[in-house]
Amino acid sequence: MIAYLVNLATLVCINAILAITLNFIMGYAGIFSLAHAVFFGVGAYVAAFIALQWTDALLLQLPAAMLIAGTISAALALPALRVRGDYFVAASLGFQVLAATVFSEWKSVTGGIGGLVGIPPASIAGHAFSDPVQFLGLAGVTLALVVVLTRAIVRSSFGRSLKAIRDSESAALAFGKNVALIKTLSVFYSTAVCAVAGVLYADYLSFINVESFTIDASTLFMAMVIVGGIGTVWGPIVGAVLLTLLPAALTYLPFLPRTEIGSVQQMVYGLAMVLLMIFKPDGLMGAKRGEA
Amino acid sequence: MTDALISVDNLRVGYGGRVVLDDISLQIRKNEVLCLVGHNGAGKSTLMNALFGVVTRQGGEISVDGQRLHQPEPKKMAALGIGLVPEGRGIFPGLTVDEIFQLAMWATGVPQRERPERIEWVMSILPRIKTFHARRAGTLSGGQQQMVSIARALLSRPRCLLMDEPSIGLAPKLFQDLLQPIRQLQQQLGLSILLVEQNVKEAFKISDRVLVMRSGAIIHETSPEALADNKVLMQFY
Amino acid sequence: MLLLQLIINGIQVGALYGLTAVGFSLIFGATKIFHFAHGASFAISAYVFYYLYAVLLVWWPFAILAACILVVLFGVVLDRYVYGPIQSADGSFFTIFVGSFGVAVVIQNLIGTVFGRGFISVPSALSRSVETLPGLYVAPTAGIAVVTAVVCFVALQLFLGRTNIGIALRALSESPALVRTFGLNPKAVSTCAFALGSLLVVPAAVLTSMTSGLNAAIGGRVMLISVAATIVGGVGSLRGAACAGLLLGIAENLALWRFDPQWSEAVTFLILFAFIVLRPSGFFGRVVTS
Amino acid sequence: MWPLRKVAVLAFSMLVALAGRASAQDLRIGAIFPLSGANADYGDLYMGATELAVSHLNDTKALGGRLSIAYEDSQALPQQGVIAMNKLVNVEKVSYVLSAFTGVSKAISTTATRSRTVAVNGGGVGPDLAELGEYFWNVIPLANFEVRAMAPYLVRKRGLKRFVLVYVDDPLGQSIKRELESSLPSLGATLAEALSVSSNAQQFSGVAARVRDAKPDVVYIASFGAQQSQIIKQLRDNGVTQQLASYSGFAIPAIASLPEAKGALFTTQRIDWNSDDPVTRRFTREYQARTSRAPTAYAANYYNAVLLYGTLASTLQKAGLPITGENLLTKRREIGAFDLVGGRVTFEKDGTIRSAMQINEVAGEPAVVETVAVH
Amino acid sequence: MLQVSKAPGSPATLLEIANLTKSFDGVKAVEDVSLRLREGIITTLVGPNGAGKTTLFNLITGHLRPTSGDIRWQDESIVGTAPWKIARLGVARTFQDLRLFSHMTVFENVLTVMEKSAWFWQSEAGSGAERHQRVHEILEATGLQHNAGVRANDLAYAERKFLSMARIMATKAKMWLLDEPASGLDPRSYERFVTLLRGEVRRGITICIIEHNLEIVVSISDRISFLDQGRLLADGEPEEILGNPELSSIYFGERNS
Repeated sequence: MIAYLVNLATLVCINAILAITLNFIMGYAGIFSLAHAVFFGVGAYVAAFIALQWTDALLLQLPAAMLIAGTISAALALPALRVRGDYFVAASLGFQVLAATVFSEWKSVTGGIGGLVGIPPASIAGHAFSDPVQFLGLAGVTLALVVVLTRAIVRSSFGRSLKAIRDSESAALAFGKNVALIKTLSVFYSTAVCAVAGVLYADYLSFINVESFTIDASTLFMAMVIVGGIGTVWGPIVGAVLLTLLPAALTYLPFLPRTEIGSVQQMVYGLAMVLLMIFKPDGLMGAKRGEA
Repeated sequence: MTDALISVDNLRVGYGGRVVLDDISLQIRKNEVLCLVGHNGAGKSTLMNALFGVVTRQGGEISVDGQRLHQPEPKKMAALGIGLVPEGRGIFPGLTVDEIFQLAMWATGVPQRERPERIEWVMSILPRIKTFHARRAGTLSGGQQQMVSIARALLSRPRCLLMDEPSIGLAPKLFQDLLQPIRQLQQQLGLSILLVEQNVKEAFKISDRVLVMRSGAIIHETSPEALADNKVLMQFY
Repeated sequence: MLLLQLIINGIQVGALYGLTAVGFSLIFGATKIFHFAHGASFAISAYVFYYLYAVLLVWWPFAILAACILVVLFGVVLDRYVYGPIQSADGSFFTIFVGSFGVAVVIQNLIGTVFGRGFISVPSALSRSVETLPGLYVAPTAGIAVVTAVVCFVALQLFLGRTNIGIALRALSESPALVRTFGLNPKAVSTCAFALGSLLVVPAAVLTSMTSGLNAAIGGRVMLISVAATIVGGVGSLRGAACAGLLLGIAENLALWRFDPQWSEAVTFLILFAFIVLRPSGFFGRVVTS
Repeated sequence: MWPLRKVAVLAFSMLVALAGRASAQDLRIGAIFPLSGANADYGDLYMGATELAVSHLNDTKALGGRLSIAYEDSQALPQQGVIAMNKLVNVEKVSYVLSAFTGVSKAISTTATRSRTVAVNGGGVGPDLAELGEYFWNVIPLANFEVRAMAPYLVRKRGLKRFVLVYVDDPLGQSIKRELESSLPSLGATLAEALSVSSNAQQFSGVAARVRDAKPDVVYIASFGAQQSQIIKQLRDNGVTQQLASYSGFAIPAIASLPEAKGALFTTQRIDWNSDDPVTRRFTREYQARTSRAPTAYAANYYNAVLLYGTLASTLQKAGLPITGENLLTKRREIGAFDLVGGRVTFEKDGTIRSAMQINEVAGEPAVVETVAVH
Repeated sequence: MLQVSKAPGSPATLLEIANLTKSFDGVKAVEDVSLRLREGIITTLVGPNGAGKTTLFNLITGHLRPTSGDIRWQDESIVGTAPWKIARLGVARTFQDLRLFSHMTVFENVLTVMEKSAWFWQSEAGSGAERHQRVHEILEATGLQHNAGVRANDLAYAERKFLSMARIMATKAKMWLLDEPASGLDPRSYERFVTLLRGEVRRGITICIIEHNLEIVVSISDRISFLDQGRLLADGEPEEILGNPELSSIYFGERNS
């Protein structure tokens, strides 16, 4: 049982990092991306590729994954600078579908639909994190670092600039904010840290394939942020915890027919999204707001 | 007052906790032009929209012909003989003038068989519309658009017109050209008009009575002549 | 001949994409609601038709009629009880999008639970193609699809141009506030948009149930195509949505000429992505750059 | 606060569920099947067979306690499979897990090896399943055997020389493509075209045009579940009249009842449903009675997988050994041959059974048209 | 163009607009406007609604690109320069609809315009404490010191207008473009506003202001530019413009006719 909880806790940590980074661009930069799973995938594939081809050294996988994901984030920053709102959502959607196709087709790197099997556990300075409890420690520490770093950025002058752009882009421009650069950097940060979650994921599960990085995953991450509360500190974490535990919890409900658990789980979170948007659009942790 | 067409008592309107109109009382009398002046943000447009039921009031009473209205709604107000010429153009740029008229008559429930006759009547009042009635409203000049907007309001054969800043975006000359017909129309049809206007000097020329608004309240009621002489009040716009 | 065949396939597929996209575009243009559950409407009407026609053996016009009624009901209920409350409470595009997305997820799984997640198709001789030219196979459904699409589109244009409700719909897309000033209830007009837009998925749903068949997840794909076509065509332009739907159908099939079939979906989204980055206003749309 | 309360409720429900666990001598094995999603058809099929096997084992009281199966839903997705596998290994503490689908099986194999849990596949046929370590067993002959049986039959018996392959680009599809590429030339046949489709594609009219354009004698389809039906229907609708062929993926009711699939050929392992041996007879009779379906190779495989566990576990119990993955593996190697549905089977070194193949034709219900010996 | 006065050469020209035209779909919002904004004085743009005053501001700050013509800041053309760069050159503005950073606090609203950091660190010299000190000074000057922690959205109307001013005061801009900054203010707030503005002008800020209120126009303008229908009708000293019967008839209506 402990081992099972450790397993869930590790997944919660990874999902929380994803939700926090997505919240960073959604809540503070106003960039509503449906392509977050792409960067999660890039991180995972880079880590897996490096681990399988060269080394299991985490401290080498991390910067490589972050850099590559950050570079690819230009594909998201580009439409983010051009369009907003529904258009950007659609653009990110398009990007997500394209990327998923590449993930499943570029077999020499990603292993296609079959994925990459037998990824060795990550190691730091020769110490391999093969014990699940140790890995949970690693994931927990990483999550803590991400929380602290993201909070620091949100509260820094950069974070203020970001929020200023979200609230009024034209006013931010008029007060000398380099909107294009700030948006690009925020997307870079978000995706690079998102890739960290991908690295942890690949090293932890020791198997990855494209199914984990599709539009379904992107929407799940988005649901985490929304359920928890966009633009709040604890919202994404709460969302990640709830939505990660939901499927696990549902399997314990004795009255559900086995064949319907997947559906019920999906329906529960679909319904939760609808009801939340009607009754509490700011999410569970969202502050009471005045007029919009 | 017996000759009040519309009376408003203690009207209150607010958005999200912010009070926009506070305790407004006024009367629009039969056959008068009442001019409402005040700064941007004083609440003139909100008052008009509240009167017409576009904006929901939070308190107070609105009566027409002495009958209290439970909840004013644009359609009901039109049926009671009140027309709104809204701020801006009050036209749909993508629709033709004919379509705008058709939509307006349908929306206010003018019976099908009366519609051609109404249009004819309006065209006889504003004959210039005949020259551009098939065009898309967005392609018309500002003055023409304003004319369409007024004509549209007239289609419901109102006894009272609420006009919100008809001068916006019009060349002053055009505005002058517009005001005289409005005055004639008013006299000819026995209309009441509530006119919100920034261009007070022009507006005063056709006004019978003036209300001055500031910060959501009516602070002064006077005649146009008296106001023009009142230096203290004049400086507020 | 392969090329010609692919183009004809593309036209058939594209005609149906166009119709669905026009429905979405109509709703989006008039109400500004990003109706992500439009795909769910498609799935609902298709499954209702399937169930009545192929399982209960109801006469086909009745089956189609029932599909129409249910899908309109779905759209109207959604507008009234989901989007309406969201709009009056918050109303940001994103909140509506998420709510709509949730509805789509629920419907997809509901259909899966009720009708099963397997493949379903309505047996019909109409989908069986015949060799019209040597090597060129065309099914009656292709003709029906094109004719239906053209008829629906022309009827829609006439409706929007000639009827009071049609004019009101166009007016709503320009200014909801002014619609209210005119004495109409914008919510009622918006409900009409939902009814009409939802109705437009029925022909495509019925034809798809005969040609490529259905599964519970079909709504998602339909939705993606509709979004892509709406944006490529230009938001607010029904003509654009129709043309773009056709273009995407043809492009998807033409991609087969030189590429592996598994890339054909990517082609759609490549076009979408390129349009958003290079020409966000689409073919005929208004300028939307920030 | 609402979220906290919700978490508390969830935690409580977990504890309640845990408290209700069965007593110690009862036996539990795991199963990771696609119970929802597009491939739920298969899970349904497998479950019918495993439940039957459990009731048979419990009826005979061959085991010290009652046997039960903990089912987990993989949705045929690798990630879900890994999560399910972790749960089965860590929470349910099972030593024997039934697995299905090539992708899922590959994904869980690492956990199987690391935790020394036996994973048994009775449905996935990707040839790489043979190489997933000693704890990964296959009670189904893999696809390379299927192609090796089908290709010569089509070429020699039917005289079909030009092949076109429509395949999902996953490990299974790729291995079938490799197998065709390597085996056809030696038979004097050619693989004229191989068209890969994405696993969620639904439109195949264009693919049909490409297929026709390649002028095949036979079209080999390597896909899954619902998509197979869509491919068949759209190929037939769009003027592809040639012979269709496939692997054991066609052995599902949905294909049998699809009018367009009539006449298609597919391979399965050889099972003589009319055999006299008691195991097969009992299975055939009761499976039909219970599910009102004709038995299929898949059903037999998963039935066999459970039966295999029963045999191994009861042997271990008699020897007084704990039932662990390690011991199960040792015992399987010791015993070597087992009496299962379809007759006596033996395992290859790599943990895969060796079996004769048969070629079936879809004709309302599958009809056997040919049996092919192991080679 | 109606030439009211010969340009007096005294103060240096900070910003020069030459033959500027901007058309939207063929409609000319600004047509052939040439104008000099001189250092250290207040220039008022007057004219009826829709005369193109705000469009002119948007052209200067780079939010819109002119169809033709030139804008020169200290003799350098700034046409085509990004708005944020123009802002850093020293042109700051307010908006008619304020465009406050509505979900941020009053304090943050002011603080963020002092910060130029686009990178994750603060690139400007000066310590955080100094900046905080400066923000407090500005909030005090604008009477917002008690609202420092309030979100801009939750402020009353007049307070929002002052926040808009506080924001522009926090910049180091030489020139302020103010779009109807006093409209809708009650008399007391309005007094405070005029005092504030006068103080800033004394500090050497060059101001261009769009204003309808005749009182303000008369009391603060050093020069008045009169726009109508996108064209500059007149440009000169207040007495000249206000004394011109033709102009005042356009804007203020004919007197006694």
